This record gives sequence, structure tokens and C-alpha cells, in this order.
Amino acid sequence: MTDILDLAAANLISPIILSFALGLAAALARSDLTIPEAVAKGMSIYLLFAIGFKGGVSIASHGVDATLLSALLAGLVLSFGLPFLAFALLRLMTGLDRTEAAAVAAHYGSISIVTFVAATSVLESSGIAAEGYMVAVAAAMEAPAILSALWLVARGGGKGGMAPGLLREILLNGSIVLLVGAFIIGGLTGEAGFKEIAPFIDSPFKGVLCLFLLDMGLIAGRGLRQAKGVVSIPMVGFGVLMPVISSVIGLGLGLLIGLSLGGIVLLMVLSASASYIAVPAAMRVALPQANPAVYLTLSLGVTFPFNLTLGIPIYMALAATAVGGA
Amino acid sequence: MTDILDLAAANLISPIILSFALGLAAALARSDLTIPEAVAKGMSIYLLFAIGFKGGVSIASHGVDATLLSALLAGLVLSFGLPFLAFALLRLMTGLDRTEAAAVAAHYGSISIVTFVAATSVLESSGIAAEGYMVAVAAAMEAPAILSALWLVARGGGKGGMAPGLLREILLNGSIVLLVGAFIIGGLTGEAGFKEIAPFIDSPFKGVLCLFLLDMGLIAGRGLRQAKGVVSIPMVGFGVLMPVISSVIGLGLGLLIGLSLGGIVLLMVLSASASYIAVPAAMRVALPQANPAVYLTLSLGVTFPFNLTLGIPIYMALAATAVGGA
Amino acid sequence: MTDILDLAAANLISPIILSFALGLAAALARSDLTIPEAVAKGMSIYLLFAIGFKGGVSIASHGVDATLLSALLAGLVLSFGLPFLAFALLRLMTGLDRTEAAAVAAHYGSISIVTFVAATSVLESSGIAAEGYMVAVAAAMEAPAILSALWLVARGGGKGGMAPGLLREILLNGSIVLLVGAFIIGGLTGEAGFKEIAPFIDSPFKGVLCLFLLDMGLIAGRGLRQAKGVVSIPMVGFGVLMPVISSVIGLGLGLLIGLSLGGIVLLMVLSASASYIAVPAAMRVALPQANPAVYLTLSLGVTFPFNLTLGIPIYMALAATAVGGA
Amino acid sequence: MEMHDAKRVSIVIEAPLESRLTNALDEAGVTGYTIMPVTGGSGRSGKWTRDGQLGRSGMVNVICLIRPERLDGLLEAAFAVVEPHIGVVSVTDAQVLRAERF
Amino acid sequence: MEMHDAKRVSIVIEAPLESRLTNALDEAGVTGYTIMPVTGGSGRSGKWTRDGQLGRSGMVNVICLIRPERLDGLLEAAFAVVEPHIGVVSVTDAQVLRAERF
Amino acid sequence: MEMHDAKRVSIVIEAPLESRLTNALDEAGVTGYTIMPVTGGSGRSGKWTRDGQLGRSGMVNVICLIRPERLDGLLEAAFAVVEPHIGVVSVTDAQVLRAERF
Ligand SMILES: Nc1ncnc2c1ncn2[C@@H]1O[C@H](COP(=O)(O)O)[C@@H](O)[C@H]1O
Ligand SMILES: Nc1ncnc2c1ncn2[C@@H]1O[C@H](COP(=O)(O)O)[C@@H](O)[C@H]1O
Ligand SMILES: Nc1ncnc2c1ncn2[C@@H]1O[C@H](COP(=O)(O)O)[C@@H](O)[C@H]1O
Ligand code: NA
Ligand code: NA
Ligand code: NA
Repeated sequence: MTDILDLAAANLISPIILSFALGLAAALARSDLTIPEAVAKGMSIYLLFAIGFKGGVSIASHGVDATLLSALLAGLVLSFGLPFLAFALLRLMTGLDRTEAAAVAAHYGSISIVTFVAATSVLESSGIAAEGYMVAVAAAMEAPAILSALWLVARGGGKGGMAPGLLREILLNGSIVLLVGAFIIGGLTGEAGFKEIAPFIDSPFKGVLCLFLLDMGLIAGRGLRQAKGVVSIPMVGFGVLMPVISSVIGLGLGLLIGLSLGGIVLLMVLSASASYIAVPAAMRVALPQANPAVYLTLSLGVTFPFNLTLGIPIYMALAATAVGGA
Repeated sequence: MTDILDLAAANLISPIILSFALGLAAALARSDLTIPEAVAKGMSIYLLFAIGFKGGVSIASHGVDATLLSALLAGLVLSFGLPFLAFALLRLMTGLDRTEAAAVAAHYGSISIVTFVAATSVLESSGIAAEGYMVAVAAAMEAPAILSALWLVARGGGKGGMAPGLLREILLNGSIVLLVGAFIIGGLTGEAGFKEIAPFIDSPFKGVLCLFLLDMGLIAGRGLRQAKGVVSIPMVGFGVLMPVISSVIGLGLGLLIGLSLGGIVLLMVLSASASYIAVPAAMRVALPQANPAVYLTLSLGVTFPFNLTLGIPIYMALAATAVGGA
Repeated sequence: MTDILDLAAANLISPIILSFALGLAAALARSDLTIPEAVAKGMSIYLLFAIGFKGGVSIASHGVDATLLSALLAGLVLSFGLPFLAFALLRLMTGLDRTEAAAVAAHYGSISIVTFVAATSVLESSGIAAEGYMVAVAAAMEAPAILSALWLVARGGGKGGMAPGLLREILLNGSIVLLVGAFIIGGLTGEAGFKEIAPFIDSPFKGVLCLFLLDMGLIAGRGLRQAKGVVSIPMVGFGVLMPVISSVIGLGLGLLIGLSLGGIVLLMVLSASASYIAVPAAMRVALPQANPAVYLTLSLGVTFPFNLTLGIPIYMALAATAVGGA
Repeated sequence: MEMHDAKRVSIVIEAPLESRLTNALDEAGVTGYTIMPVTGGSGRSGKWTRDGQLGRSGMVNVICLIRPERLDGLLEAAFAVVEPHIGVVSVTDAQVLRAERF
Repeated sequence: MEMHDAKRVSIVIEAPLESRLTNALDEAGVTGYTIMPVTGGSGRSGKWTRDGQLGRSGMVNVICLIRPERLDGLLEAAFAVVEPHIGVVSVTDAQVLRAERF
Repeated sequence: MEMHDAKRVSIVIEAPLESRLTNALDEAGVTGYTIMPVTGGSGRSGKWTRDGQLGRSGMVNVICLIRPERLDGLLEAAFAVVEPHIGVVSVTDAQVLRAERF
């Protein structure tokens, strides 16, 4: 227990978390600090490229073990399945109608790549290795949740749904293409390729992550300021409860398919995290009646900071206990 | 004397100064070389974050000595006080009316963080240490000068003044929040945090500064081309005289409160430098009658290049003599 | 022969080429992956500054050998002359009218700095040194081709031509000013200046190049998708034949003036590459009747990828044979 | 200078729908339009600003100049896309040079 | 398609005053507007361009579609902010779809 | 509020020609204009988008508010620049505050 607290405390005073806190505080205090859209997008392209590339390199050097396919499958199952759980919980706990609940549920089945990256950093600092292909699992989990949510709405007779071209759009989404593409490039060029560009994609990585989290803090803070009256206490409760439950399901699947400790933690983090880029854009097309303030506030304003601060240490502790006791 | 000249010469052929000169020359020759606004803002966010963070780390590792508070106080006194001197000089030397003179004076009480950064680089190259908290002094000096200028206008019965919300806006200005926030993050995470992100905020720092100064050269050059007829010879004289006088006052205060040689040089540079980001924006709100071409040309087109090229070596020589002879 | 193939294969699986391929594939698959304009411009400023600076530093440390002037002259001759060859080939092989053919020809007399940079990388990896001043030759070759093209149109009695101010605009073009300016800065500050900013302009260089080529792949792919019906098979043939012929002419001149093996390869690459930044902008002003889809598709969609993948290894093999056999 | 009557239609719509709108315009035979960026705004669904945004969020402003007789076709095509979404459609009388291009 | 008369007000104003203007509009009951970027311009106070700019400088274009009867209220609110500053206010007749939203 | 009749001229033109257009306007005595960015569009010469673009490509939108009697001079100056190029010129009736500034 003291371990978790120590880890949580160490985690909390990392430059990454503090940068997020700075952005949040600045936005809540209505400072005019902003990061230009182009710079924010540039940083997110950098992060996706770097994380994908490093995942591919790790495959190239450590080889693919037998669990790769089962891990991908586990990811798909989680992304397809978790929205049903989220939907049920939301209908139970909050007053959201079917469409709103389904839209929120889509976000929780999908993933937050920044949370994944932050967890990778913490694992590295703790000297815990993880399967390089977890990046591919992350990519696989981005989209399926959207389909589950649309099915939930359609089943309830709701309007909206699979607009023509939406499926192609979701699957060829910029983030997925970049992540998977960089993963393949990393796999093909391996250590040699990595050495060439490591001073760009590796050494400054954490620093860029700080500025990126500063921006996410600013966005989350601005969102929270405008969400007054939109998001209720039970919704906030959902935003904390859902990731914890999801992480435990991820833990179970991770143990089942025999991932390493690090891999299990990452699968838990993927399960627990909620999307705030790909899914919101898809929801504006497919379920325009759903209020973006609700799902963005929950995903970015509640679940993201929870995972970043308390979630990751908790998942690590849970995984360590489970693996130790297995 | 040869020492100053040597230092000035060495300073003049540094990549940083030459990049500024390149930008200036390109703009004066009407080249279409431009740096996109978003990239310029991104670089300024990077520089503020890096400089603030490093200041905080230096506090964390060397501890706060007793002069911290007196240095902050000295900064406030300078920022509040120098506008009165600038105002008097401007009314004496130039034909500017009260409002115009007050607007210019506000700029000279405030500071230029890039000049500060350039001076830090020169100190580092010369192996002279400085108090890490001088960054905090820089932040403290950003805003007070604005209040003095508004008071000068109000006393003269002028229009304009403290628009509602302006004080909050000035104090929660993006640059100040980022500088102070990064300073606190650096202080909390200390050397450990610094090591994590040094390949981002430290190693490439000088290179980014070059590109940033290229942009400042471009802006200054464009400004100078358009300022024909607006800025008179006596005003240019003010733009060179004022920083020298201010630096001597900074020198006196620095000696008084017992700063190290490096700290004294930085206090002199802060005194001598003039704002071109925070104060112009505040002046557009508070003193819209004042012509921005006047204060931007003086601050960015005259005083900034003067400090960068001749000013810093002169202040270092003055400080060395004063400390040596003290 | 196997050497060329080996080199070509090694070249093809470098992160740089694969990043281009990723961008191309993403655009052809109509992914919404895009790089913001400001970020793309920021990267191109970075690359020009870095490559110019490094060229200047290399002059400062290795001195200027006697061939500098003849290399510059060779560059001018190539840039003025190649458009005539291109024009003749285009009129022979394709149905383009005088104006269209002249506009395309201007691109092939000018150069692609990214192809140059990619070739520099390959040379470095192969341990082949090249004259630092080839950067200056690159700058010298940017503009003259435009004049030749305009002369070709004027001679045919065509409309368009030297709009007032165009010559100044071409010569003070942002890319040329930045490349030459950084070259001079590098020359003035030499190794000492280089050491200061190497962690910015040198270590991350290849990584930035990857992202930049990702963007070029995206632009080329979008262009190809829209060029259906505009670009005929013979035009594509020209886009492959022209660089090979040009490279051989560059080889001849390089041998004549006594460049090193690396220098010869770079002169071949400059001859073979086609502009897609400076010349298109000039053509929109000077020859607005010419369809940009034609010249951009040929330059960026055909010749650029050809040079990047097969061209560079071929030119290296040709140069090695010629120098070895000389 | 000879001018020709036209309608200037401005459609402010969410960025993720941009390609749907332009496809609908293409299908309705409207092949001329200009897309302009929007950095922020306010409406029934609250305030927003583009700063620091991630992904394809925000809004864009699509502007079409069109012959008056073609206005109804355009509005119907546009309305089908905009209707369930956040967005605003406005029309202004205008005149254009070079009507042969419309 | 049924259209409703409206006024389209365009206010070009210095960026540091953007929030003051939108606050004034809010207070005047105008809750719908779109903010568009401006990259350069020229006027009595000279030419300027946004490239490479630092800080919150430059100008923005705030566009409001409004019922004709509310125009005067809006103009008074806007004018109070714009008057001492650099900036331009223009009004065009327009028509809007979905008038219930205005 | 007292308003004055004006014309609002919008010129969408290729970015490399921006300075030529504004010089032509200056020479024609038009010293007030606002330049707005364009992120994409479609016309007779096809579709384009600004994303990822290199160099000075793309288009810009130059907007002039002008007294009605000066419209012809402006259009002639603008047309001389736009004519051989890709671009669109449209004019709308407008009203402005502070006519002394035009
Ligand atoms: N009356 C209006 N005038 C100008 N723009 C508006 C107006 N109403 C809404 N908008 C724009 O349309 C967006 C969505 O509006 P709404 O659907 O009302 O939330 C806003 O963010 C504004 O950018
Ligand atoms: N006649 C005009 N038409 C369009 N925009 C204008 C006009 N006059 C001024 N502006 C815009 O308003 C800004 C400030 O104008 P001014 O206050 O006249 O310096 C200019 O930089 C332009 O962006
Ligand atoms: N009817 C139109 N309405 C609005 N913008 C247009 C129209 N036609 C052309 N444009 C704009 O002008 C550019 C060039 O048009 P064009 O010369 O027809 O290729 C297009 O890319 C659009 O940005
Ligand atoms: Na999840
Ligand atoms: Na000062
Ligand atoms: Na060439």
C-alpha cells in the first residue's frame, strides 16, 4: 500500500503531470495562455510517430512472441465490449438518454494514446519492460468502440448511425494511420533506423510530452469552465468508476493471454483510458444530437486526469499483486 | 577596454546575433522570408518553459539564498520606477505627448525575456554563474511598469486607463503564467526532473533561440521599414540612452542587495531591456490613442538590437569593474 | 551492379524513404492525415537553416578549394541550360504547348533541396565526403532556370514574362535568403558556432527530415489523386528520363571541374532534381496560363520519388564508375 | 466593369463535416466554393475556440458564389448536411466579375 | 427554402480587444457570432501582417448574424468597444435559414 | 447609429499575387483592406487544400470596404491583376460606421 502511495506521489511530481496541472490551473484562472492549434497538432503528430516507431523497433529487435495475436484480439474484444458496460453504467447511474449514453460509451471503449504514453514513461522509470506491440494493440482499440455505440443507438431505434463513408473514415483516421504506419516503419528499419533518428524521436520525447500535456491541461480547463451545469455529480462518478472497472477487466484478459507485467499494465491503461480525438470527431458525424460538452468533459476533464495521476499507480499496483500472486 | 571590445566582437559573431542580423537584413531587403505565426508562438512557449524550468531547477539544487526576496523587491522597484525616468527623458528629449510618452515608458519599465536569455547564454559561455531565481525577478518585472504608465496618464488628466479586467489580464498574461509555472515545476522536480527533459529543454535551446531571433529580426526589420517618418532621431537617441542609464541603476541596486556578478549583470539587462509582447498588448487596450509604431519601433527596432549587440558586453564590463572595485 | 541494388535496397528501407511512402499511401487511401501548413513551413525553415549552416561550417573548417568558383559556375550553367533540354524533350515527347512546356522546364532546371539533403544523408551513411560549398551551388541553381523558361516563352511570342519586381522576388526568395544566410552564418561562426547549436541543427536533423518527407508524401499523393487525366504516360516518361539525362550532364561537368566523388554525386542530384517550392510560385506570377497540376505532379509526384528511391543510388553508382575509371 | 448578379452563400459548419458538405455541393453541381478558417465562436451550443485544439474539431466557413437561379438547389443540398448538426447558413446578394466562370 | 431577413455585421478589431468585444456582445444579448482570423491589412494606421507575430497582436474579424430589429443594440454595444480603437464595422443585408436560432 | 453606404469587395486570389494586388490597390488610392486566409477551395482549376503546403502557395481573400463612387476604380485595378490568374471577385452592398475613415 505504501508502495502505491510512494509511486503515486513520485508520479504526481513528475514534470509531465505538473505540466498538465499548470495548463489546468492557467485555464481555470482564465489566463490567456494558449498553444496554437498548429503547434498542438504538430506535437501530436510527433508523439504518434515516435511511439509507433519505437513499438515497431521493439518488435524488430525482440521478435514477435506468440501472444501478439491474442493481445490484438483481446484489444478488439475490449474495445467492442467496454461500450456495453459503459452504456449500462451510464443508464444506471446518470440521467443521460440512449444517444448521449451511447456517445459517451464509445469514448470509453476507445483509448487515449497520451495516457498510454504516460504509462510507458512510468514503466520505463520503474524499469519494467513491456511488449513493444502494445502500440499495435492501442491502434486496434481506437475504432471498434464506435461501432458498438452506433449499434446501441440503432437497436434503440435512434436516429443517426453509419453515415456513408464513415467506416472508411474511422479506419483511415489520421491517428491510426500514423501510429500503424510508424510502427511498420520501425519494424522494417529496426535498431539501425532507430539509431539514425533517436535524437529526434527518443531523447526529446518526454519534454515534448510536457508541452503537449500543458496544452491538454489548457483544453481540459477551458472545457471544465464551460461545462458547468452540463455534467452532474453522478457523471463525474462514472468518469472515475468506469476506468477502474475497465482496468480490472483488462487485467483479467492480460493474465489470461499471458502478457508480461508491463504488458498487463498497458492493457489495463488502454482499457481504462477514454478517447478525446478520434471518437469525438466521429460522434459529431454519426450522433450529432449528442452534446459534445458531456463526452469531452468526462473524457478529458475527469477520466484523463484521474488516470494520469491516481489511475496509473493503482493499475500498476493491482497488476503487480495479481502477477505476484498468480 | 580591449576586454569589452573582445567580448563584444565574440558576441557579435555568435550564431544567435547573426541570426537576428539575417532576419533584419532579409526584411529590409524585402525578401518574402517569413516564419509562420504559429511557429513563432510555439518557439516562444518553448523558450519561456525552458528558461522558467531551468531557473526553478537551479533554486532546487542551490537553495534559496537570503537575497531572493530583496532581488524580487529590487525588480518591482525598478519596474515601477523606471517608467518615471523614461517618461521624463522622453518629454525632455522628444516631442511625444503625455500619452505617447507614457506608453513608451511602460515598455522600458518592463522587460524583454529574449534579451535576458541571450545574456544568460553569454554568461554561461564566459563561465559566470548567476542566481537561478533571476527568472522569477524577470517575471515580477513584466507587469508593474504598466501601472506606472497608466498612473502617469491619469495624473495628466488623460483618457484611457485601467479598463475593467485589465489588471487580471496583465497579471495572468500567458508569458508570466508560463514562466512562473515552469519555474515552480522546475523547483518541485529539481535535478531529477531536469535530467528527464534536458534533451528537450536544454540541448537544443540555443538552436531554437537562433530561429527565434531570426524571426525577431524579420519583425524588427519590417517594423523599421514602416516606421519611416514616425520615429525621429531624438527618439532613437532615447532608445540607446535609456537602457544604459537603466542598467546603471540596476547595477546600483544589484550591488546594494549583494547579488553575484552574474546576478548583477542579469538585473542590469532586465532594467535595460524593453518589452515587446506583454506591454504592447496591454497598451492597445489601455492607451489606444498611443501609436504602436512608435513604441514597437523603439523597443524592438532600436533598444533590442542595441542590448543584444553592444549592451550586454557593456553591462558585463561595467558590472565586472564595479564588483572588482567594490 | 549488385552494389547498386544493395545500395538501392538499403536506401529503400531507410526511415526517410519509408516516411515518404507512408505519406503517399495515406493520401492515396484518402486518410485525413495532414500536417498543418505552419508546421510544414516550420520544418522547411529548420531544414534550410540547418543545411545552410552546416555547409558554411564545412567551408570554415576545410577551407575553400580552388573549385568553388567553377562549381558555382557549373551550377549556373546547368540551371540556365537544362530548361532548354527539358523544353526540347517535352515538345518532342508530350503534347504540351510552348507555355506549359516552358513552365515544366523551369522546374527541372531548378533544384529540390530535400532531394539534395536526402543525398547528403546517403553519402554520409556511406562514408563519402563532399564539398561543403555544394550548398551554395544549390542556392545558385534555384533561380536561373526561371529566366530561361521566360525567355523560351517570350521567343515564341507568348504572353507572360518578367512581371515588374519578379526578378527581385525570385532572387530574394525566402528559401534562397535563408539557405545563403545560414551558409554565411555557419562560415563566420565555424566549428565553435556549430558546437553550440549542433544538438538542434544536427542531431535531430534526420528525424525532422522523416516528418517532412511524410508531409511531402501526403502532398504528392493528394496531387496524384487529382492529376488523373491531366498527366499523360509520355509526361511520366519525361519525369523519369529527364533526371537521368540531367544527372549525366552534371556528372560530366563535375568531372571537368574536378569535384570529389561526393561533390559529383551532389551536382548530379541537383541537376536531376526538380523544384516544387520556389519555381511554382514564380510560375503562377509569370506564366499563369500554365496549369500548376502538370508541373507539380511531374516534379513532386514523379521525379521527386524517382530520385529519392532509385535515382540517388543510380547516380552514386554512375559517379563511382566514372571516377574510378577516370 | 460589367457585373453579374449572384448569391453569396456562407455556411459555417463543424470541421468533421467539411468533406460531407463539399461532396453534397459537388453532387448538386456546385463546383465553386472557398473554405475559410474559423477560430472561435458562440451559439446555442456555447462558446468555443480553436486554440490548442486536437483532431479535426472546430468549424469552417464554406462560401459559394452562385447564379441566383441555382440558389435553391444549393440550399437544399447544404441543408441536408447541416440540418442535424451545429451550423449556420446565410445568403447575401452579390455581384461578380467574370460570370462565365459560375 | 424558407429564408428570414437578417443583418450580417462584420467587425474587424484588434486581437487584444477580442474578449472585450465578445463580452460586450454577450451583455447586449447577442450570443451568436463567429470569429475569423485576419492575416494582414492596411488602413489609416498603416500596413501590418501576422507572419511571425508574437503575443496577442494582429486583428480578428467577428461576424454576427442578427435579426434586423436587434441591429441597433448590437451596433451600440460594438461601437462602445471599437470607438477608441483601430477597427472597422460594416453591415450587410442577409437572409438566414433556421431563423428560430437567432 | 448613423451608417454610410459602401461597397464590400471580396477578391479571392492566389497567394503569390497578394503583394501585386495590394500594390495595385495602393496605386488606385485604395488604402483600406483586410486580408483573410483561405484553407481550401474548388473551382474550374480543381480542388485544393492548404494543409501541409510548402512555399507561398494557396489563396487569400482580400476584402475592401469602399465608397460606392470609388468602386469602378478599384475593380479596374483589381481586374488588371486578377484577370490572367485564378481568382474570383465579388461585390456586396454594405453600410459602414465611421465613414470619415474611408
Ligand atoms: N447568429 C450568429 N451569427 C454568426 N455566427 C453564428 C451565429 N450563431 C451561431 N454561429 C456560429 O455557428 C456556431 C454554432 O452555432 P450553434 O449551432 O448555435 O451553437 C457558433 O459557434 C458560431 O460560430
Ligand atoms: N476600407 C477598409 N476595408 C477593409 N478593411 C479595412 C478598411 N480600412 C481598415 N480596414 C481594416 O482595419 C484595420 C485597421 O484600420 P485603420 O484603423 O484604418 O488603421 C486595417 O489594418 C484593416 O485590416
Ligand atoms: N463560385 C465560387 N464561389 C466561391 N469561391 C470560388 C468560386 N469559384 C472559384 N472560387 C475560388 O477561387 C478559386 C479558384 O477558382 P478557379 O479559378 O475557378 O479555379 C477556387 O479554388 C475557390 O477558392
Ligand atoms: Na478504453
Ligand atoms: Na526594463
Ligand atoms: Na535540376
